[in-house]
Amino acid sequence: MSMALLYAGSGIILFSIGLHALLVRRHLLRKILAANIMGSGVFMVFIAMGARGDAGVADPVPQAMVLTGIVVSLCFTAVAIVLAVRINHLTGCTTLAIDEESAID
Amino acid sequence: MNDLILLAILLSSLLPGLIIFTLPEESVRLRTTLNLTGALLKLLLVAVLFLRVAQREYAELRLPLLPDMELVLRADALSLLFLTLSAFLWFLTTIYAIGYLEGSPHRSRFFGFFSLCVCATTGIALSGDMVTFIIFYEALTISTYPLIVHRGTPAALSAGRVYLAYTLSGGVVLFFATVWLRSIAGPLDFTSGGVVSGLDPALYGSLSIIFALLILSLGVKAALVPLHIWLPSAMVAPAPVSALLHAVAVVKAGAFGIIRVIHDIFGLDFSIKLNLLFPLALLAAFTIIYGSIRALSQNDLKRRLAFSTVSQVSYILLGVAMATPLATIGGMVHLVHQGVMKITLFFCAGNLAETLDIHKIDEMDGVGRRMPWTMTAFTIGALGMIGLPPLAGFISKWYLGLGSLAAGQPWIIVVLIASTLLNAAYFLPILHRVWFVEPRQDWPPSTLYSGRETTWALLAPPLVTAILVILLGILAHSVGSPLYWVELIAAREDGL
Amino acid sequence: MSAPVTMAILLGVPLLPLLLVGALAAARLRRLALSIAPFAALPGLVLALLPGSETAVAIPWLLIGTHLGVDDTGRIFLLLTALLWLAAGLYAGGYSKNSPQRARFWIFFLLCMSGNLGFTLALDMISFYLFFTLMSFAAYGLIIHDNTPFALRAGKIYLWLVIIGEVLLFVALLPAARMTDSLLMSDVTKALANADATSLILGLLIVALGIKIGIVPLHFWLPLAHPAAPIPASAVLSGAMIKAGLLGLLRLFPLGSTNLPGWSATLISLGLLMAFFGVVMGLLQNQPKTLLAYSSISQIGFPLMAIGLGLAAPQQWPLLAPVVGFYALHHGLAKGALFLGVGLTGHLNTPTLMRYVTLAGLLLPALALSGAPFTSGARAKAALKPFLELSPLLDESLLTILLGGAAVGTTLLLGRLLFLLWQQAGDSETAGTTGMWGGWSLLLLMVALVGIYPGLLTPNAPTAAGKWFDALWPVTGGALISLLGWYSLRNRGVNLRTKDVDVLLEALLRPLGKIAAAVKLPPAPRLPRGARWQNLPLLLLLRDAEQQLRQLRVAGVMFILLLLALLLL
Amino acid sequence: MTELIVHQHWFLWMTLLPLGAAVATFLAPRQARWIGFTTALLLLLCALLAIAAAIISKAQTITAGNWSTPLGIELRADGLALVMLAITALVGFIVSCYALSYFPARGHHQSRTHYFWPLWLFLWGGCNALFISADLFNLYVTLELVTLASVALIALEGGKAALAAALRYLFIGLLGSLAYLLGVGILYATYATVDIALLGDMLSATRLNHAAMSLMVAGLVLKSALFPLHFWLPQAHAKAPAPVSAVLSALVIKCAYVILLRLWFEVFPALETIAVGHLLGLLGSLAIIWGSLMALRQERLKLLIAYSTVAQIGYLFLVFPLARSQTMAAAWVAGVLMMMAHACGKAAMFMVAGTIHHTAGSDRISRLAGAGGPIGVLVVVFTLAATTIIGLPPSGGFFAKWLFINAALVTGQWWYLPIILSGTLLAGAYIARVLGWAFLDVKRSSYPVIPWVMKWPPLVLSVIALLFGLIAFEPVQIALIGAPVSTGVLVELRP
Repeated sequence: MSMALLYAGSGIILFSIGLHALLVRRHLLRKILAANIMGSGVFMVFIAMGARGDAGVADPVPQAMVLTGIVVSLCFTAVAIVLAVRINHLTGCTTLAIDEESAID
Repeated sequence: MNDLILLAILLSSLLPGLIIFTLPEESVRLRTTLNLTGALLKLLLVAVLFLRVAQREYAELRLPLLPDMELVLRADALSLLFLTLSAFLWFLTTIYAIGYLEGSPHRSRFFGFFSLCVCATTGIALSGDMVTFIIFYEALTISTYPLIVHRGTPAALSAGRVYLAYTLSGGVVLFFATVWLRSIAGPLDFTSGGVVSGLDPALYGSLSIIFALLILSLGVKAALVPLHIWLPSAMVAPAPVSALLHAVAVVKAGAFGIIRVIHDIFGLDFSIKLNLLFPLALLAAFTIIYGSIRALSQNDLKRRLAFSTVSQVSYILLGVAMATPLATIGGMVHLVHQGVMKITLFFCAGNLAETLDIHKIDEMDGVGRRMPWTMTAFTIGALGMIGLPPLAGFISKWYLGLGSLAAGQPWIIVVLIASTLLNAAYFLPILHRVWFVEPRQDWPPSTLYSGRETTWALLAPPLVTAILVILLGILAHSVGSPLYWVELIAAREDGL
Repeated sequence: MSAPVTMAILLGVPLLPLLLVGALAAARLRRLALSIAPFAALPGLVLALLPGSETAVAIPWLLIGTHLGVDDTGRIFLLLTALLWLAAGLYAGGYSKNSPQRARFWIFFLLCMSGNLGFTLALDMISFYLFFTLMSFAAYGLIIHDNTPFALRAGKIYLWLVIIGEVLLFVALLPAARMTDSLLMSDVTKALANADATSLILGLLIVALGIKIGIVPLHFWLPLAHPAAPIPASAVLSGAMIKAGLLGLLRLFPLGSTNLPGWSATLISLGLLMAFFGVVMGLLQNQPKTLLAYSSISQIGFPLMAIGLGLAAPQQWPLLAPVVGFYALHHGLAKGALFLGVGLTGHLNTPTLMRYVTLAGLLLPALALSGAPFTSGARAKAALKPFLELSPLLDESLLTILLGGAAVGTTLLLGRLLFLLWQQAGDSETAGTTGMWGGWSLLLLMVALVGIYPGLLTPNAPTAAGKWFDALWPVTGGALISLLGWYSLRNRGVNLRTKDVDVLLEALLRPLGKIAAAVKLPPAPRLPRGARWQNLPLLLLLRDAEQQLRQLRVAGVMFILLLLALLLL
Repeated sequence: MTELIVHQHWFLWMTLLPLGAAVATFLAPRQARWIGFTTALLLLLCALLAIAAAIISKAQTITAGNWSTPLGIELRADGLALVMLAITALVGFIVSCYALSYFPARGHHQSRTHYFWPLWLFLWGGCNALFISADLFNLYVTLELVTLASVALIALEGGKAALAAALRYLFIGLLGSLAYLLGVGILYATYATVDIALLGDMLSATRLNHAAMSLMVAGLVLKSALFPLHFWLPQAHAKAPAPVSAVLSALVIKCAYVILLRLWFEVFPALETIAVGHLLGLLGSLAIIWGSLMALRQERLKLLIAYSTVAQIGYLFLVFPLARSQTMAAAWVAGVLMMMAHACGKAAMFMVAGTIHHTAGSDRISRLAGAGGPIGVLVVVFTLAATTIIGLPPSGGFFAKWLFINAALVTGQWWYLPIILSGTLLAGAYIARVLGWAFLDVKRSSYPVIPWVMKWPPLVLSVIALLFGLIAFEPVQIALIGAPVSTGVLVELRP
């Protein structure tokens, strides 16, 4: 059980690290990576959930979920990278800065 | 089943309006036909309903809105009073507007919204409970705005803004007060004797607050001082709009609502028990005087008329607030009489503006020679406003006076006197100018082939209403006259 | 007569002039209408002379329930009114032939006529008030018809007094109507006899109607309005319309039913005051018509006094009422004749027979007014005399002397009138038309007739002729004085200047007007223009805040804060 | 016949059909337009049939891929799901019509046309799936589908601003959904199920559950752009093509909100959530005021509308504090009404803005000056749609506000009254600004003629938005089928 908690705990930590990076890092690639790290954190928590019940027999459901989750995050990463590349093509820079400074009206 | 007539009455102005929106600007004939058929049809339906209700046979129509909330259309004597007025005057005003806006832009838009307004007004007249009333009341607010800003000038737009600011705020307060009342008292059907009288005395405090909120919010449209600001500035609208909406529809909607609230929601006896009416009487009295005084100093004819409206509409409220049968009769009958008289005046003002481009009073010297018929109508309307017999205004005043004595509030007579004098002071000089002062420049001669002073479309409506002003007074006691009708209402409601 | 017929006739009397007004408005019918208009008062005359004493009819659908009719009081006033309007109409037919605003004059003339005739028929308060109003407002059009500054000023003052009178009458009628649920004036008088609000109502009535009658100090519009109006108009104004006020008193005062010494004293003293005030002021005038107006004020004092006597002795009223009526008739006819005559004085300096005819025509009503023997005036005075002892105020002998004095004054006044007319004959307009002569002679004839056979027109008129020298001395006295005066002043034109209450009032009101003008009302508050909204400081502040929020990391911080908040809650 | 209607699982078709069509349009871009349109038509039909079925029989559930819960995917069409399906179908159909001429078949924007249809149908399928899915993980997946599709749609415009907005939206979406997913995980750890109904029964008030709730709520709040986390919305909605912004504002936002609604009323009623409710209520109130004020000062129509969305979302979050024991139904129904009314109104408004942008080249409000003639009808549409935004009768917004105020009065939370009322007035103000421009009488260079599909479908939608209050009875009745609330809708205050 403590093992599970360890996993879960590290998962939470990964999540926080990812969150921090997602918010603080300006470079788009870093942001994307950060998002992935967050995802992995969550997935780790799920994996930890799997270690429930009686000895050794892992609960299949969380694993199914994690699989699905991985697929989803894969799609997201793909789209994000495409967008980032497009932005880079158009503006030459690798941040969202332009948009943030642009006036609302 | 035959209560669908209520729906038909609404549709008779809604559908033409909607169709007209889609019409191109050029198709004048079709548009005119639509307008007139709609107006005539409505008049017809209203007549049918009138006869039915005259035989104590009420029509009612209920549609579910939400769980335990309904849309209630009901035709009782009071609603018929307002309904007939607006239906009839709409017919005249439509004719007038067709003549007035000849060749001006955006006519489809104008007539579309015009019809929507009338639909809303009839809805107000027919609404059988507070929810329905609010629905149509707000609909009126919105559909009036385009008519006020119709000219599209900056002045018109800012007037429209003022109008919206006032009416929307009023509407919000009304909305809030109604929800509050609904959550205290349950369904708010208009039932004579009121629906709240049975409530726990612990609630009387909040009931008084709700009453005040309702009156104030409705008072915005009824142009109670100091909520009247929008009315004079809304005079930038074209004459037919000022005529129908600011002599009949909008201000009357407010007054009518107040009557409903006092008689059919709170109930006369209950309002007296909580003595809610005296403050209203005071406010109305103040408005009467204030409006007249302001009217004195206006040089723009329509603004003077607007201020006169401010003061005249409060006669209705004063009568209702005195809460004696006679006074109520006076007030309610003034609902009709004031409408007819004021619309006459606005028609004439419009004729001057349209035919001779006269807007200011000091331009009116001797115009009676150029436009005798128009000015005769104007004179009748003005004298009626002052309250001279045998014109309509006198009847209302007479009953108000009697009512104030019956209510043991003679001070109201002083108010009546003062307002009569003030009315004289701001109308008679106009009449003097019109008839007895030599014209400064000679007017452009009539361009009409017949040499008539102006087109029939512009001339007929004021003449009709002017004649009506006389008849309403002279035939006050004959069957079917507003007075007769109102006496029925009073007899029924207050066990007179 | 069957009811419908009666109704038709009773309605027809006031309606005919109105119909003619309508006809005048329509260009096509104007010529026809103008030719009929002078005779518009004939139906009234016919109705007045019809046999059969009391005709009344109720018309419930009209107004709030109307009652029209002719009773003994009404009949004599109807007679007078119809006669005067007929004469004036004939006269005006000629007079207004070549005036510019001819149609306008006739419209107001007819409106006023309708009001005045209807007024005498009205038996309920509403129609009473209605015709009173119609008459009063229409008269405005007649007064300012000439559009001279003088006329306009007169009209303005008149109009204000009318409106005030209207309002007060309205206020007086309201409680009256409230006391008795009927609108019939006969019922109201009964109720007034013993009501707590009586004195208030009576006071209001006296002021409201007093304005018409010209009770001092409400009289000041008369000397302005009568001269201002065209001659036929002023004839009816002071002949008939003043009497309307009188009729109002007769209709609404609780006469013959209760004893009100206080009010009686008031009326008597007012009457006396008017009698002398009118004379004195009149003597100071240079304008014949102004002078005549003042004479009207003084003359109307006597019937007012009579009413006062009646209030003191209800049981005597049945006898007194005809006297009042007769007085009104006599004065109306005579005064009307004089006014019309003024318009024909052009003939006084034409060395023809006409000159003497005119002079005679002016003398006859003058003598009648001053109560010379064998004239209507003498009969009226004689009829009044026996009732003087009823007065609660002064004792009979004193009153008799006072009346005598008033009579002397009147004679003097009329003497001065003739003098003025003679003097100004040169510059007054020239020969009158047949219409004018017709109207005038009609009235003269009537004056003579009423003097000789008082019962001819009015069945129950007082026939007591009185002792002839009682009537003679004041006249001769007055005549002598005036002759002396004339002789002494014949070769220097007297130019007197007078002020009346109106000047005083205007002086009082002027500062008020200034104050009213000075009061500036606050302008309506304006809302901020929508275009400017987005630059309100608050919104600019928000704009910057929004910019901050849009930073991804600020947003992230917000998100974490929210998360923490949720966790901690 | 009725048998057929009842026993068909229409809502299932409503998820499969668009997904299939998405693939089809992707494979056959030339036919994309008519395939898309037919699908939209069919979906509308299905929605009607589904409602008919629901009226006849009560809520229905099926499990896909015959695994039983917890392993299987359970789909459930309760009242809420049905009305959301219906409103989505309606708005979607109108938007599809509009898109037909907004994305022309040929021209240099052809590629946009080709990408729009698959993405849009994909999004539509995602929404429908989300509405009917009955377990938390499923909700996560469908939500992600929706987010992904919307990101792509935002980027459709292709400009850098659009791309940036899209990417930002993607990050936000990811953050939000991951937070949500974490919460799901925690719940699963304790109860070994993610089925909403089961959880609702088992759940007890523990710190851990509370933590899970916090994570999920926070994530969903972020996705539904509640103040102060609304920062991504205006750009995303304003930069996207008009039909897309319409869909985003009308539907996508609502997806996250619907999940929140389900969590609050079906999963977490056991928790002590009064304080959380107050927090959400506070943020909602701030959103109302903030959004309205920002809208008041916008120069561009689309931004104005977007900010008005921010304000309207604020109203939606008033549900949570106002839903107390006896006002449960009042608040819930108010929320649902608000969602539906806002969907219709906002979609219509965005389409108007799009048309103006399309024809006048810019969506500056001043472009409306003297809008007579060809774009007069646009003004009418805008006005009608605005009635529900302002909350004027007889629109749905009006009755929603009615219920809110009623609930606030009954639960004695009077401080929401000034918020709601002033929100109404502010809305009136910013709408009036637009109308003021529209009625200004200036000689203008005439517009190019507007294709009728860009005029009339929005008109229909706006008319529905206006009259929604009058026809609201049936939808509310349907929404109440199998709803987690049982009290009367209109509550009375008794001392």
